[in-house]
Amino acid sequence: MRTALAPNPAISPATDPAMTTTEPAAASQMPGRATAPAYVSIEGVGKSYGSRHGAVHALAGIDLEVREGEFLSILGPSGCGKSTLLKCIGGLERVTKGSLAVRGQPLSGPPAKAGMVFQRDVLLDWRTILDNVLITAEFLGQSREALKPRALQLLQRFGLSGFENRHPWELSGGMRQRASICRALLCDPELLLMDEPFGALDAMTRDDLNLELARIWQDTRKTVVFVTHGIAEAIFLSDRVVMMDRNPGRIVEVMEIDLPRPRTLAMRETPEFGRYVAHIRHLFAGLGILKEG
Amino acid sequence: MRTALAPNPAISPATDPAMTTTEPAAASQMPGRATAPAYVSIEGVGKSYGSRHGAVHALAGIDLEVREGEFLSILGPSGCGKSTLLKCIGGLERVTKGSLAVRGQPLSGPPAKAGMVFQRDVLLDWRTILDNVLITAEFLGQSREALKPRALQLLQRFGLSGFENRHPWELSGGMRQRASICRALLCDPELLLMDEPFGALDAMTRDDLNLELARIWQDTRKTVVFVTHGIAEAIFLSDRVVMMDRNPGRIVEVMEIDLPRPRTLAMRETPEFGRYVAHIRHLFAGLGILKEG
Amino acid sequence: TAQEKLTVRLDFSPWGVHAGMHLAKEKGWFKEAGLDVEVQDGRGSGNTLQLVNAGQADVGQIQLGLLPQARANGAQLKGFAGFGRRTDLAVLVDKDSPIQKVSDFAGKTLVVFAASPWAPYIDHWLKQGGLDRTKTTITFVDPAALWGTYTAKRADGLMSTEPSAVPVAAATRPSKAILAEDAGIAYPSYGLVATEKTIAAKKEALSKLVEIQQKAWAYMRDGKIEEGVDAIVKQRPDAKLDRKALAEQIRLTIAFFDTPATKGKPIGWQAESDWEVALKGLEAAGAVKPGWKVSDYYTNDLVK
Amino acid sequence: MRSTLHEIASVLGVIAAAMVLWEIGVWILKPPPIILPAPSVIFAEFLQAPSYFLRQTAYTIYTTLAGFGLAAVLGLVLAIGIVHSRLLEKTVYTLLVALNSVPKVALAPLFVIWMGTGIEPKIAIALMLALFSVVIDAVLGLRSVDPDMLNLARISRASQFAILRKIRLPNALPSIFAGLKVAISFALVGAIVGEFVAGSEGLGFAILTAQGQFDTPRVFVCLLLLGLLGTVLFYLVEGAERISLPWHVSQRGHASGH
Amino acid sequence: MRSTLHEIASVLGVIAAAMVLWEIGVWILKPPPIILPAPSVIFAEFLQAPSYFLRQTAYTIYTTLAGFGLAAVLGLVLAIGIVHSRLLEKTVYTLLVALNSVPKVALAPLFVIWMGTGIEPKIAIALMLALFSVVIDAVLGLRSVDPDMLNLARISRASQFAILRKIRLPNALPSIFAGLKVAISFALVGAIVGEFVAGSEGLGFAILTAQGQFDTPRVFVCLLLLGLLGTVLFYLVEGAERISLPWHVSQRGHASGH
Ligand SMILES: Nc1ncnc2c1ncn2[C@@H]1O[C@H](COP(=O)(O)OP(=O)(O)OP(=O)(O)O)[C@@H](O)[C@H]1O
Ligand SMILES: Nc1ncnc2c1ncn2[C@@H]1O[C@H](COP(=O)(O)OP(=O)(O)OP(=O)(O)O)[C@@H](O)[C@H]1O
Ligand SMILES: [Mg+2]
Ligand SMILES: [Mg+2]
Repeated sequence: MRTALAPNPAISPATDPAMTTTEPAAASQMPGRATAPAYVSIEGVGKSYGSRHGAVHALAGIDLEVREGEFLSILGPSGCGKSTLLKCIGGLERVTKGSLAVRGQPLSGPPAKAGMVFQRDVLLDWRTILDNVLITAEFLGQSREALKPRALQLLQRFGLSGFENRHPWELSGGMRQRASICRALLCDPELLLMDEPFGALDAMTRDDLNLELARIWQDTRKTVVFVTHGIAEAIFLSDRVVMMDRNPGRIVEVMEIDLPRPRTLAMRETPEFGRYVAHIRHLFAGLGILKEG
Repeated sequence: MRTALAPNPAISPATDPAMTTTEPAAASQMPGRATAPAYVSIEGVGKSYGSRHGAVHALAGIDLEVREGEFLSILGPSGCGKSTLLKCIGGLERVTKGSLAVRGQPLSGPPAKAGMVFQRDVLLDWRTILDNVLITAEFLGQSREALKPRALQLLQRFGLSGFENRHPWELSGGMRQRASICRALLCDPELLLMDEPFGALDAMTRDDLNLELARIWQDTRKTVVFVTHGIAEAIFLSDRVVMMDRNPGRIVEVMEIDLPRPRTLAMRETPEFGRYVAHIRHLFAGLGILKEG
Repeated sequence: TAQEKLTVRLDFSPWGVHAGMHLAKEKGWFKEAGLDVEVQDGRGSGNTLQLVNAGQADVGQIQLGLLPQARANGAQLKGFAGFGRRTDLAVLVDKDSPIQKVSDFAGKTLVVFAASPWAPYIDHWLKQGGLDRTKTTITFVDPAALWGTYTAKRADGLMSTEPSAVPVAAATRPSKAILAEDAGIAYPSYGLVATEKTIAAKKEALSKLVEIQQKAWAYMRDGKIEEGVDAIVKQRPDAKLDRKALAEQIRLTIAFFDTPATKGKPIGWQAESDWEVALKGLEAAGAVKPGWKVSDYYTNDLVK
Repeated sequence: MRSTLHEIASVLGVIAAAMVLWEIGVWILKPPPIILPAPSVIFAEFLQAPSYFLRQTAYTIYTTLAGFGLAAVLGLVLAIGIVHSRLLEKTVYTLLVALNSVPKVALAPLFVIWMGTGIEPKIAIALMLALFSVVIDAVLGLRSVDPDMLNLARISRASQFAILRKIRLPNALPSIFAGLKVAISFALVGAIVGEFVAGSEGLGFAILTAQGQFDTPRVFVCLLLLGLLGTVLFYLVEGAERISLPWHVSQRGHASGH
Repeated sequence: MRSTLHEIASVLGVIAAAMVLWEIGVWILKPPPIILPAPSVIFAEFLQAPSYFLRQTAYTIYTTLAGFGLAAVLGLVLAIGIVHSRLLEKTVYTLLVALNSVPKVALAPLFVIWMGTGIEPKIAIALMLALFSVVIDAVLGLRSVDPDMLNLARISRASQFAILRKIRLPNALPSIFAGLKVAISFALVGAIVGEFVAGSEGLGFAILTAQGQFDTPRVFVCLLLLGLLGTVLFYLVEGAERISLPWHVSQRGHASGH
């Protein structure tokens, strides 16, 4: 079941007609990616958190397919349930409604070969940075020694050379976050779940890592679900962008990004790119999330 | 002593001549703000963290004045010492070299009437969100009851209505960060230190809060030192932008932002704004921090 | 030939009543008789009684007067030799105190430890002087604190036994003893106990043990108290014992050996009539129920 | 509320099950009652003089709670002092460690000699036994503060007292409660040790008297009452913990299961 | 290294200062030596038979360490079981609480009756006294895990065992060490209690013997040796903590002062 909500009628007339949103018809025009088998299928998923002060409906009626080898971004206002959705896909939170399947298997607990970057860098204070990265190997029962060169290489690629033997509290916020990305990448997961991995990074480093991530994805064709709050970042990296709104957390539109690959930072200055940005801004403005100053 | 390093010679020829960087001559052309008395004076400040693996020079040779009532942003790559500098200004870290003064008084411990938003939202798990915000009042010995309406109003302005009585772990990352901003604002500090306060926020909410912050600043003329990783955000909000580089952490340029106030989001689309962005990007590119893809 | 092993557990840490065992060891009399005797210090007669009953020691040297109550609660022990056949229970008071008899304790404070042989008799004894616990304060204190409390003069009297206590008190609070027998209390004192099973199974060895003890006590009674003192000090080199007190303890122990009913009988031999009186006293004090048989508590089979 | 009742029921269930196992064990192995009586015998013994046992229990509860209360207050005060003052850390802490290593059973006689045979030495012993774990755990808790939380307070120029009250103490509560849970158990033990050494009331005294009379069933009535009393007191502290710490992960995990 | 020596020197300094105060107090107040002897008297007493005292100390150390080691291992195993199994929490935890409320001084005679007068009952008593604080503190530590750390492990489908070894245990270490610090003290107390009840070696036995002779100075030699021994053992555990936990805030704060 390939799904997207119809664009919100209130804003849909403003949508640039060149934009491909995944209404079934539109999607079928792009056989290459669109027909890739579903890696994650989400049907009618809802998630409520109970508490003394009544329930919070973090997610309601989520229908979505993450296709194999696809780079999917999730955009949405703070508190709309992005992290919750990612945790549900990772089998870390139980859904209270609907069903989730990974490769056709109903989900009960975390799927195999998944990796996750958490919104808070969850570094272990008692381990050095290198050991924090290597813990993934330990958890997966792979050889620490064999993966050490890869870990060092990742740390270097993410600008952390020289900090391998330091402890997390000796690093800046952005450095901690980068270390946690290295950790998720170490064992080459098939399904990569990333919750605002570049949130604590400056624009410069961020661009850099966007390129790095795009390259890694290009080389390995992992299935990536990427939560971000950067519109440009989402467009730059993704095959599709999911837009969400809150109260309750729900999907308002799924948009295909039809830019050639490999992508360059310069593409961000192109009119197509600008149209995508404008579309998303317009959509959120229509939802009252974005105010024009 | 009003100071800025001369622009890095390697990149300075490329600088748009229309841009006002604070070379003494340029600064004196703008008597209004430039002659405001110094609120914070930083002279030759250095800060090293020792450890078993040798010292890290987080800051070296920092000379800077933060003028009274000014909105100053600090931009720089991850790990360049932005947080460290902010903590030094806040009297929370001892400098290992040079001297710091606030209103002419050498700094020994946190200055009076300062407020700070930390890079990690430091919410107290045992307090509700409202009580987390009110803790500032308690610390300053002001009446909780008297400040409760203000706290509720701040929470509402930052989109946290309905979550007053929840505990921090029931909030999303962005919501937590917003709560910690409310906390810093509660008692109307004269000197506001903000360490990437909008880091965990989506582009939409962020724009919103940029406007909110600009309005608050406009109304109260606090002295604000604002660490950010958003170039546009820095330009949009600031009177001056400080650009830093790392290894060791140092200032490479201080740039006056000469856009009219009050500012609107639309200004971000203007060519002047674009030139500021381009200048900064170019500067960092010249430092090898920013790669062009 | 292989020596027969026997474990003898004493009542407390070293004092004069242990002289018989230590002298025999020092002189090598056990070895001569083919016995390998291990002598352990104890933590009170009651504790030793429990351990012997549980099979953790073969023989206990304890106050035999505890047996009736122990048996009433299921212990299977018998006394097979009784040395201190006369009642030695006493209340210590200052040497120059005017106190002479029970009634003189009105308004006084007495300390005693809870597991003391005194315990069942306290009310009975007070009654002999027309007193009760409202008129005389009885405070229970751990053996370890008992002496300190008494010597610090937090109490007027200490309920104990004359042979053990009076010599020790001499150094810190010179005292005299008001004897319980003056108030009509009869209570068999130190002797040897074992389970009925052990008595049956190790009859030979136990007989030899009794014989050697008779020899040791007779030896000391006949003017060799100092050798008894030497033996204890040699056997317990680390205990820093006070020789003078030990000698006096031995002397007093021997002074309490005989009742009229045992005059001329061998050391260790117990008289049925003494036990009858003791049990009647215990019954009157409510410590044993009627229906007792004296033959349950002792045997003279091993005494030659 | 319902889950609390449930909790109590399950604790009682476990204790009851242990009793049944014990009873069966005694039937099969038939140890002499002077060594190990059956629960049924113990229970019968209790029913012979319930008011006597309950009176002794009440006295022991009083001593225990007095010692525990003092230990909690004094322990917290000491821990706060130790965390704030290098000098106190060096002196009080060291002396406390040394003092705690001296068994109270050995000190008790001195206590009696110094303080007499009233309730004071018993409370003092309960206090001393309970104090140590309160101090150690509170010190750990008070020290384990996220440095940024302290920065948060310092930027508002909060007084040391405010930092203590609003940051360090609430942050230390889980640890403090762990200390208190150990302390309540040891306060009870201390009260009994005190009653052993001197006095004429309380379960400790009742045990001693019964031991003196070789009345093992009666000893066991007291031991079981002690076990029961200790369990009740412990779960009262744990209840107080749950009410005070709904925010802590150890409690959150607890409530929802794993 | 230098700071460790410094630490040791300052601990010894405090103890020495306490002794001097005590000596002066005795000079002024002149209590009878049977109640409180002066340190000089106690020291002279020690010098009369140092080898005797050291022999008894060695025996007590052996018992203490055996009991402590067993308590540490068993306590950790129980805590792990309690944290992972609802059933064990209900049963073991409850019984442990009940058992810990029964004073070992009261149980000790039973232990001796069951296990004899050798070293076993002493180790058992040391174990039982030390066990409780290990379990309580380890349970707190093992439960106080950031939920996201567990998520980190779960996303890699780490086994329960790996989660325990790589997350829960290292995270619990500060708490476990607090428990061990209380435990080492109580293990020593337990060893002495055991020696009180039965046996013919160790400092507890030496105290009893000396008490039997009303030799208060000798009692105090033993008490002081116990205090010293307890202090040394405690600081050994604290040293192990410092070596194992350089990463923990409580230690970081400690190292740099406040
Ligand atoms: N407590 C500490 N101990 C040791 N080194 C530290 C400590 N805090 C920061 N550093 C080091 O100081 C340098 C600057 O850190 P800082 O946190 O100031 O960077 P930043 O500019 O805020 O980076 P980011 O944008 O990633 O937050 C880094 O190299 C970091 O490793
Ligand atoms: N553990 C929890 N208990 C109760 N409510 C929760 C919990 N976690 C999240 N929520 C609620 O669920 C909603 C969605 O939270 P979520 O973290 O998924 O948002 P998000 O989209 O990731 O936001 P952000 O961009 O700020 O990180 C929020 O309203 C939040 O208050
Ligand atoms: Mg989130
Ligand atoms: Mg920072």
